Amino acid sequence: MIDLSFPTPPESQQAESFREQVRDFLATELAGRTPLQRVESWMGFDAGFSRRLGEQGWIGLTWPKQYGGSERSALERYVLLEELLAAGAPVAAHWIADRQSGPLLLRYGTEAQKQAILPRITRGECFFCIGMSEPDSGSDLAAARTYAEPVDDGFIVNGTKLWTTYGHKAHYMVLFCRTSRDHEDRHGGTSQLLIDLTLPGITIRPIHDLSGAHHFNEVVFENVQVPRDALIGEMGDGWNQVLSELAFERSGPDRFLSTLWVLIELIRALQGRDDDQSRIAVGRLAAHLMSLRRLSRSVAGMLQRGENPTLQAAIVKDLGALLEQDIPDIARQLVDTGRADAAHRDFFQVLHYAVQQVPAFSLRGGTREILRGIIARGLGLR
Amino acid sequence: MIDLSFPTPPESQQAESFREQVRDFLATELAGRTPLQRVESWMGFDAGFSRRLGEQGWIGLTWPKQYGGSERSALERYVLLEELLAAGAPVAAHWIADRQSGPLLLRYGTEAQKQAILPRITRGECFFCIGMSEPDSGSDLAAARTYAEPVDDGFIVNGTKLWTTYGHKAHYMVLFCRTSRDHEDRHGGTSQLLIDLTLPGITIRPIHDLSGAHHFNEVVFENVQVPRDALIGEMGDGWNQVLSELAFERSGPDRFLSTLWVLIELIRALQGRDDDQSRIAVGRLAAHLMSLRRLSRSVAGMLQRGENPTLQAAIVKDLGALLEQDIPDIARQLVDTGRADAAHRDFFQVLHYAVQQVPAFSLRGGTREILRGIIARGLGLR
Amino acid sequence: MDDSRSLLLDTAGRLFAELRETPDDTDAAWRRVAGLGLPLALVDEAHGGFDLPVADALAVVRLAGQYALAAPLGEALLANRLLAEAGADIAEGRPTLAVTDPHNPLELNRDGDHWWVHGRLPAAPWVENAEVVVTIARHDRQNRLLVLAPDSLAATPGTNLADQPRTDLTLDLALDDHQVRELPKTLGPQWLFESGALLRCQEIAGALATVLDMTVQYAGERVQFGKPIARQQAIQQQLAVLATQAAIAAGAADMAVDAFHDPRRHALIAAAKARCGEAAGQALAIAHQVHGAIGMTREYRLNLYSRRLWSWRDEFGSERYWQARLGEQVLARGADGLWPFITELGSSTEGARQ
Amino acid sequence: MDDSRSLLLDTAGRLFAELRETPDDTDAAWRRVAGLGLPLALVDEAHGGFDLPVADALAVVRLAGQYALAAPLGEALLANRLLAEAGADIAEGRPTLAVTDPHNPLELNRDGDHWWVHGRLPAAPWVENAEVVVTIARHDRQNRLLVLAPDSLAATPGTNLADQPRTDLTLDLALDDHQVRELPKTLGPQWLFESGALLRCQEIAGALATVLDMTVQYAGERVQFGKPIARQQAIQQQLAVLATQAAIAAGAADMAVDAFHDPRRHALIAAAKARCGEAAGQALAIAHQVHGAIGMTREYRLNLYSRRLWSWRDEFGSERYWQARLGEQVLARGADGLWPFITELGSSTEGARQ
Repeated sequence: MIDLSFPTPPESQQAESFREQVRDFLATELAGRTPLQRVESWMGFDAGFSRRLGEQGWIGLTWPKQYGGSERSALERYVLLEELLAAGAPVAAHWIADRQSGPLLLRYGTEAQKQAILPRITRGECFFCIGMSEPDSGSDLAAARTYAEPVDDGFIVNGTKLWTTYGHKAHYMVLFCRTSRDHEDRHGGTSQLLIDLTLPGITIRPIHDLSGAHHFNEVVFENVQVPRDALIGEMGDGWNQVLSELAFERSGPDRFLSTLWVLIELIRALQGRDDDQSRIAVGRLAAHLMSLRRLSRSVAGMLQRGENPTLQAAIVKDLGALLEQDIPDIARQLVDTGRADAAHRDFFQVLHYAVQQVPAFSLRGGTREILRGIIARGLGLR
Repeated sequence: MIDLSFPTPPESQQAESFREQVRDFLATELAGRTPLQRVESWMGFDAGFSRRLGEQGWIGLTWPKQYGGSERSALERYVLLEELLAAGAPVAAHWIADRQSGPLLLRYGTEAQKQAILPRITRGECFFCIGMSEPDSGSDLAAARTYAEPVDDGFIVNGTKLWTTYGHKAHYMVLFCRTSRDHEDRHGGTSQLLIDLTLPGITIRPIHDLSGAHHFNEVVFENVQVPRDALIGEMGDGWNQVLSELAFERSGPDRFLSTLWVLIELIRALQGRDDDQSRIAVGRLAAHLMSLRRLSRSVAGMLQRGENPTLQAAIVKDLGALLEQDIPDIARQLVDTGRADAAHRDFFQVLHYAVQQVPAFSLRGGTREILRGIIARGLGLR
Repeated sequence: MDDSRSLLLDTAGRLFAELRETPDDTDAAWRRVAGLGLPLALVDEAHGGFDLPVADALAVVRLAGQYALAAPLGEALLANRLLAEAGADIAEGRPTLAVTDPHNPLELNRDGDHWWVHGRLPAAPWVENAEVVVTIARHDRQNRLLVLAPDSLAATPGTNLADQPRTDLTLDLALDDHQVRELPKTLGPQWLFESGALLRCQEIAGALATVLDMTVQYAGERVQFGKPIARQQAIQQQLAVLATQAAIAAGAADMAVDAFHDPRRHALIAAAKARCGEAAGQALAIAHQVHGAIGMTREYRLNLYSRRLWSWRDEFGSERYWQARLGEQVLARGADGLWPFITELGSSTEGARQ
Repeated sequence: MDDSRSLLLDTAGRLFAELRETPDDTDAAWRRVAGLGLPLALVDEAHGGFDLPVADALAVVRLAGQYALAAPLGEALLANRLLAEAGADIAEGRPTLAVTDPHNPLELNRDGDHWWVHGRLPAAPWVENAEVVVTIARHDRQNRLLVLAPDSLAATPGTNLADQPRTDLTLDLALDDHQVRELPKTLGPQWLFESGALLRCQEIAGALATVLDMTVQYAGERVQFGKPIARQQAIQQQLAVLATQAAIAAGAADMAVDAFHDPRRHALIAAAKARCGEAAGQALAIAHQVHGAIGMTREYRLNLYSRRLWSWRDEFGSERYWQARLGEQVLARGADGLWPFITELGSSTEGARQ
């Protein structure tokens, strides 16, 4: 029998009362934000909001207190994340530091790196970006060419990174690069470096997305001198470090709540209608959301217990991207989009934003084909 | 630019007045047939109906008069076929002879074969089946193993054919088989034979489908002695003969009308309701049907002009199977299938029949993956 | 999973696997299942039952779906539970249940020292194999369990697509007091309908696990163009999607278990039945696409699962039915109520109770 | 295709290909297109036009979609045609058109020797680039062409997702007789709305041909894991589906051409706009999936086509709108009327007339 089990997600009274606390905070903090701002979801950037979240102790929520963390449970962190996303809070400033870079440093970083960086992250003062994709390496990460040449006092970095989210507002980048000329060793020849983005030789250029927004950047390194202590973990361990992060990245609430605000505004636009089409469509989406949230919380429990739910996480992300993409499509079938009714202005704004964003949802964090390949591997097919 | 052009389909006043004639005939002939009988579409077998159709001169409609045909245009034939299908006429008895085997004999058969067989087909007295698939060759036709060993006075046939539609009621089979022991020559070593199914050594066993119906058979050949004059066309030409038939098989109205009667009964079940969901769903299906019929008629025009629209025919079949499969799925979302209302008995019968049949629609005549492979080849991708 | 649960599932699984060899022999299946006492799993000990946690009992129902058990274990579990709740004798024989649309429940009338009931119980499962049929009616705003003898009822036999007996019952009966029993407030016609849906969720999840298994296995064995079709990327991608549908059905079915005892969380069952039904349709489309023609035959085992899944998604409320019920509740809560609605339903602060 | 048509399409195609190099320069595009006389294609010779067959003129509009022409050729073609039909002077400058929901047309009133019109024309295309705006109003059951000067109108400028100008116009005007012209009975507000939809069908079909082309080309060039992604079976299968969507959109757009002159066949436009809109959504989802991140950037050419297609599917009636209109007609004909309805619409016994 193929083992696809998703154990019962953990429950705790404490996490549920924390939920109320988060909601109260967000109700005040986000009052007045428009639906269009909220649908930006984790792409919304607001340094002030991140700082105030840090003041609550809600960045690095599970981290050790010695590095500024709050030592709360992974379950409470899950609740915090989903409440932030569901409220459409502008979390982009601290998002990557909190979700990826901080945990990476906690696990692999030197004591000096941890002490220097983590407390600043938790205060909402230090933002990160990830230097992963390159012009000729998208899904094929191991094809990265950016080369950090080991020299006496550190590295000389040359290369180009693409799709660097909020690179233009970040303080640091975690750079995935080659540290060996041996191109046969596609995996072992890679490392990760902690890059101060103010170093000379770094040029950050905007990449505008379909809607004209500037989230992404091209980051070019030209003979950038990076000190030796920027190395994260061991030389040549880059590939393993990246792999171990992926399950964390794939199954969280950010993987199925990105268009929740389209559904919320859809429900608002449908108020007063009393028809089967609305009921059935909204009920169907709610059923999808509830079921998927169950699986996502189950994976969170497995991660918390230190298990390695690669297969389950890929399933959550694949279903999540489908749901996020379905929501605007279904919304279009419920409200006549041909005549942008002033009464539904918020709905149309949110919808049009989403239409231009959703194609990315089955690309980011592993394309649909890659994810399904991972699932197929989990089924023993490859 | 990729050439995906579907030229304007031919129109003729004559074909449209022939349509009226066919409708009048069918109105009388099919009166009293239930929706459940009609949704069988081209799987419905009624030898009497086929004989009466033959009396009208409507089997072998385009064939030369010398072989019993009516020498009417391909366009009139298209009209006849779609009217038969749309009315849910039981055409299975003569269908394969009319659509595949007759045209094959016309093109490749000997004069003796034509004279012996074709007039009987046109009278609705001679039914055919096709011996193509085998236990270990489904989509991979060239893997067929049935071997017709050439001997002095003909062939000795051994092997097993599967999925032989109405083999148990047919008079003849067109058998695709190997006539060479050289298995390296996957294509050249094949031929087609005209098999009289009363020959000794042939055993026909039923294969029941999901719904328990008996359409398919396993046909086993054990040392069957077949005369030399059963060969169709040249020795070793089997593969080419089969290929040249495929476009004809892929784009006709039988490739998108199979569940028309589900839509018809759905519309009946929706009478009296006045809701957007019904209007939108029915309108959507009608739009699909109308557009696809346009493409199918266009391909018919290309075939009539002797062109080779392999790519276009594959597109029609792929879209057609999707539509045929969509119809019951969408119908289920419109009528509460949890309580089989007596008022909608016909609808539920037709729906349940279709639910059990539609999985086959993206398998028969080339699986969906094979078809899309053909389209990809047409796009220059392989 | 604790030890008693895994022991239970092991035992049941071994039995069901053995019974799979004779898939048409309902009598044999019933005898063996009853022999293990499984139909009494949800009955309290005072009534001779085992008082298992609901989650464990439903896990056995899921196994029954997975192994295509030929007997109506789920229906019997619920029927016995109701008999016990109403203080009636547990049926020695084979109990089953019948439901009405909960929006249109059976009405009971009192006439002298008799009860009268009049109405229809459509597509009641397994009546022809049962010795007792239970259903819930309403009288004076109270829930009453009706304990009926099948041969006292006007019955039109039938089957679902999977040839499982489904009988339309017409009730126009006088009943004695011992046939009409009081039930707790929470156990009304709606609860019964939802509990039926909960059973079908488990069975669908179980059956889809098998469909996934057999399809992956078939793809690994079937050779075309010189290699197993499982080596084709297009097939792998489809099997991955099949796995996602099996997984979400299992997750939805798990989620619904929490609602068995908690009327505030009944919307979980609506969501689960809708989602399981949808998963069944999508998964079967892929399973048949991968299997090719063999999957369409009556002889091949996929057929049994296909016809059950197609039937089960319609029974106790189709996707359309439950989506509409759930959508009604979501729309009533309004736009700003959506997220609180979802989190309240999803979080039990007390854990799953029995 | 006859010679004059292929000459026309060759000439237009060469021009549009050249103009594609400056995709933001509407003025230049307009000048060059007008220089070839293309906006007069549907005007009769008496009014200085070319009186092309409708199918040919619309084929040029499709080319404009294919090459992402920066000027509103389709709108101008229709506007000029209407001016000619109404016996008015053809606009030397740039005409455009505006529509209302045909169920709620503009009403004209006569007051002394003036006309009064009051109402809204939402999202009128290209008004800011136009010198004349035409629309159709109703007066006393007659159709009247209104010939309006853009600067006389209260205008709220805006754009669609593709940054094409779409202006909300508010009308509260007195008009002279020369601004209010009689039109034939068949050319009413509904005809205008449908003709707008017909234009968008052609543009969608044209744009999808390019999207298919660029996606196939990209897949052949983009190397991952050591080979072009076009060699992956999963990508090939997706590109095949993209091709089917491009093909059906083209077929639907072709089909709709037949309806231009034949009020009995207007349902063809409903079907075509609904089908083209759906194809656009499905095709773009695949195009972006194959392109990956590069397709999401403003700089890459797919972006231009994506935003136009997403806008066009909504304009002159979304899928929902036209499906509902078509469904209404189908349901009104009843179950046994379905097939006759489809065959009547699909067969012109006279062939496509001009």
